[in-house]
Amino acid sequence: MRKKAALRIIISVILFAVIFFALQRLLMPKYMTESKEGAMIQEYYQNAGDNDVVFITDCEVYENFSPVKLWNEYGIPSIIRGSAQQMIWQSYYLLEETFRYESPSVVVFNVMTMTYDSAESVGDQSKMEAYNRMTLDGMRWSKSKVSSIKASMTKEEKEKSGIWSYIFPILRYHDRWNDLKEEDFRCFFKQDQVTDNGYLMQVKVNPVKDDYPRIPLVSYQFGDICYEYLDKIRLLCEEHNCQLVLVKAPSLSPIWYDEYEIQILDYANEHDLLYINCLEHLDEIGIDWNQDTYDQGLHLNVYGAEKLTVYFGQILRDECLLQDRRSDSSLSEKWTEKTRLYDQRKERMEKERDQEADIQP
Amino acid sequence: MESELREILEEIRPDINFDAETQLIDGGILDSFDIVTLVAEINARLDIAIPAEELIPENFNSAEALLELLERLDEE
Amino acid sequence: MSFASVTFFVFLGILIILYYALPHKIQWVLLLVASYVFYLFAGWKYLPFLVFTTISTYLGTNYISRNAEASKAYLEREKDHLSKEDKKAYRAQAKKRSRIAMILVLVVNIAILFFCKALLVDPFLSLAKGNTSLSFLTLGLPMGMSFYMFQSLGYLIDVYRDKAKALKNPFKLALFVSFFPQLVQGPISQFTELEESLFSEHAFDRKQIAFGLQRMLWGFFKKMVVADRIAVAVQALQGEEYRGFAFFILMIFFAIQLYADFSGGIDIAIGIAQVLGVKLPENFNRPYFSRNIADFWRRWHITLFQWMKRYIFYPISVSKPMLNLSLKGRKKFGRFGMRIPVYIGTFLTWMGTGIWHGFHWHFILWGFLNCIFIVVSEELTPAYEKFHSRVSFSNKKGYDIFQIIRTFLLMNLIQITDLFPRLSEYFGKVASLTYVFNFHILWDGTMTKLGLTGTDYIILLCGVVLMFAVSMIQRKGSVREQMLKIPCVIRYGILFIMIFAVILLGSYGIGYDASAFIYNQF
Amino acid sequence: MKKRSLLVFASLMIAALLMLTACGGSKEPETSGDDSSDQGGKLVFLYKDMEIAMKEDAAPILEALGEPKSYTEAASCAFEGLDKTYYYGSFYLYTYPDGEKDRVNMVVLCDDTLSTPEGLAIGDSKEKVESTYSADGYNGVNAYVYTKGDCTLTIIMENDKVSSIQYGAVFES
Repeated sequence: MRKKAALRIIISVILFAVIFFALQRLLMPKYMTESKEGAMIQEYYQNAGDNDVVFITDCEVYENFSPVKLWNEYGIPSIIRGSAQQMIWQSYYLLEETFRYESPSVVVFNVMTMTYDSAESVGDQSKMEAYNRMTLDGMRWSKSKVSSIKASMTKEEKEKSGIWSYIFPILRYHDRWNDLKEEDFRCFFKQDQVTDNGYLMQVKVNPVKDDYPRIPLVSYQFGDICYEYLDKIRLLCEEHNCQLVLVKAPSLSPIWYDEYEIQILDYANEHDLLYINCLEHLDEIGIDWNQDTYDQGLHLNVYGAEKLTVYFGQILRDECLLQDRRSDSSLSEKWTEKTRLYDQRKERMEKERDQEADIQP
Repeated sequence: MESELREILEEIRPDINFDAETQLIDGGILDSFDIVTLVAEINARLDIAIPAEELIPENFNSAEALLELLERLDEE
Repeated sequence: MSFASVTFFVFLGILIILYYALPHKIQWVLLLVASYVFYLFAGWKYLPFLVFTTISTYLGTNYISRNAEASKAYLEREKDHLSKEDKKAYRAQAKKRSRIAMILVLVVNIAILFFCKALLVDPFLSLAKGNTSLSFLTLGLPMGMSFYMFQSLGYLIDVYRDKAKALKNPFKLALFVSFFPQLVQGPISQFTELEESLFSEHAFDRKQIAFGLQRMLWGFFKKMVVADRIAVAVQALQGEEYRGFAFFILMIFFAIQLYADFSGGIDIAIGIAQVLGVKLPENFNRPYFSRNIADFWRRWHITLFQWMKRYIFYPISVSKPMLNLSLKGRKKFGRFGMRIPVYIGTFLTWMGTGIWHGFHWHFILWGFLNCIFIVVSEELTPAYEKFHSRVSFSNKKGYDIFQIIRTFLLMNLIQITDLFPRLSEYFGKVASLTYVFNFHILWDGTMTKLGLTGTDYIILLCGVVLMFAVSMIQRKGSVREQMLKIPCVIRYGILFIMIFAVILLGSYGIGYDASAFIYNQF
Repeated sequence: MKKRSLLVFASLMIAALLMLTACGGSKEPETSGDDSSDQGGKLVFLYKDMEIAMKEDAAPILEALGEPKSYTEAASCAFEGLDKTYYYGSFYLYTYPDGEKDRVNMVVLCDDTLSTPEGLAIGDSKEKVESTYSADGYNGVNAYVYTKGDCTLTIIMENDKVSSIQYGAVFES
């Protein structure tokens, strides 16, 4: 009798767990068609290992640098660990995690991130929470993830559910049952790759129209917390024998003020870091604002990104002394496949774009 | 005393058979209004003051219990 | 730490394991530690108040009981030497000392309670901040203070009345005061009722634990799926523009919210205690099936109104001055005059309860309305009875249902005052019931602008039907006992469905963006 | 003996009460200082007698303002909807998306042809700022910041002269 009761409890616990985790998996957003940025972090694990360059931070890297192009031009294997509105502490913990999967020689950090020093700099709190989810949910469990969650949670998140809703994401997504899509079922077990080694491709063309206003700010000083984490990132790189390169991507907005530039130059000088402000090399890169941007100069499209990558690869080769590794056959094989997918994606997206253009007058 | 108590009870709730009921409070037959009226009436006619602490179900569940209470209070 | 949080479940899980794994002798100690941990999770700020109430109650009760014992011993020793008058005088004197001690502790604690309530949960403050706190649902604030205070003060009075013995162990008293399941929304236990199960040892009892968990589950369902969901519409419907029939809908919705939230919270509290082998008193007895207002108050928030009756209404209405007043009134006005104490007692009790809800006119109005309705219905009883003895109803059941609906609507009219701190607004809306007949809001899309979608309404409907069904089943005794009779596969199926209903349909967390909607309203 | 212990007990209680009220009393400013941002009144920008308040629906305002001199838009990472900037020669109007609607996010005055409804314009002195608004808003470095309800008015100073006047929406944090 007792045995029977115990058996009943065990079976129901197992059954409960199965249903619970299945529902949880089903309800978590898959980010396959909308907000693809949400899928990027978890995609990393399939492409991790043996990358010489790791790009961190947000859309100013993941839409502006193309690892596939970098490989094909210079034989430098690279990956982007980007996510939407990545805060600097998130970049740090992602990097910390990355060093457990591979040992890159160069880490590229985009300095615009220095201006996001708190939840307020994102403005809308609900967006902030959504960005947190997109950056954090995809991470595998590790000390880095826990630390990143703790550093990232908004006040509301802390009050409402705290870290539990990251441990059991169903607590966050429980009411998505009402708007489940086909992709939630299709990608239940395995998600599609939405990026090419972290690069989120855009093919549309939307030229720059007017200048972006340079509104004076009360303060141009980067936050203490940003400096704190930039130091941490620098030390982490030193510890792993890795060169930290600072870069300002060629995005016209948000405005990169001169006051920002001075602070970064000071920092780079003080710590002997390589810093490239792409905004000052637009002509060398060959950016044509009528052709190379998909959103009026905020981010590059694939044509611009490839130009920038060619330019930047040169620096990686000449200044960071990265080797051409195309002679490595297993690596080469891997990248040939990536290139194939990349070209396929490009072709498909261009076709879609052209079709769309035909429909709209 | 007993007969007078009976009289009072019947005046307040003529619809109840006080000999049979043993759940006047727990059964929700007498409400708090009835009890206070009862206390006032007993005070008026029998000159016995029932203090608030004695207003507990055990003392009011039956006519018998109530009588016991009155006898006890009368002695003190 | 809210009951509806993972942290709480982890806390409860650890507690249960320790509770039944460690020697059963220390179970009550564990409960005490757990209660303080629970309390500390809410912040250390209120801890001094809890400790103070505990210590003052301890000192008070022990002083009273030592004083009583000493005087008894003295009388026993000297019984041959003292005259009857001397004894009586001595006894009176001893009682007086006890009374001073009791009143002292009472006054100090009540002063603290009012002080904290006025300062920390003043309705004006919360209004200014834009979040109209549902004051009937936040009675326990700040931090369960009202409930633990009522409980300890009741105990103090019981000791004074010699109905309970003073606890010699201060830590046991500390547990009685702080027992965590009842800290949030009650119920308010009476010492003599709780003592036995709180301090005794409890063996691991699978059935009790399962029943406790099931009760919690039902509470979570009511609270999270029904109450928290409908709350959005209740909030929206308070807007200026919703009058007439919309106000009627608000009353119904508020009634649902209030009951689901409050009784759900109590279910959770009783369930937690049951898991730990402690029996808490029931606080609701299907109140919306009451026949009249007085009946309603015997079935709604039972423990509070028992408390009010025991420690406020009775002492006032049978006090010496009242009885004298009654005697005089009887001579002058007959039966009605005799009942003056009852009315004064009722009036003061309701006013007190109203003021305790918050220092605001609409609570005083609430107390006043309750008082009026109860007194009027009491006075009309003989007339009703006369009427019934002449006209016999062929349809008894129909009349019952009529009474139930009438009481329900009347109660809604009273309870809804909670939402309208501005009395003019309340009266305006009530008046609009008689001349604004905007029934079209049911189908013209107004209902979907309240922050609830069609799906939400379907869920709510299912929830309310389920609550109704459970009430009906309850009439035949414990629902959980009856569930034991059905095959175990079905029973487990039902429980699983309920658990996942709470997880999926509950309105909690950030996803459920009620605040954004409410924000748009203002 | 009895009396004395009662006395001791009583004084204990009273002492404890005093202690509690004292410690409770010190909490007072904490609770009352909470709603300082809501002291009645509003901060709004007036342009040709048209009120432009933060978080308002931008559509009717834009319609009344007519064709802007220039226009830019920016998508936020990963979200639908665009932050839009309209330039009208003497001021910028920023909007942010909120579901279907665009709402006013910021108004920035660009030259001294415009002034705030209270009469402050670019180029005015520090004293004028303090007499028009108050000295309380000074951030200690280079700006005056005033928040009322949904709006923050930021006045940036350069060489003791007003160099920029900005109205911005306040988002709850």
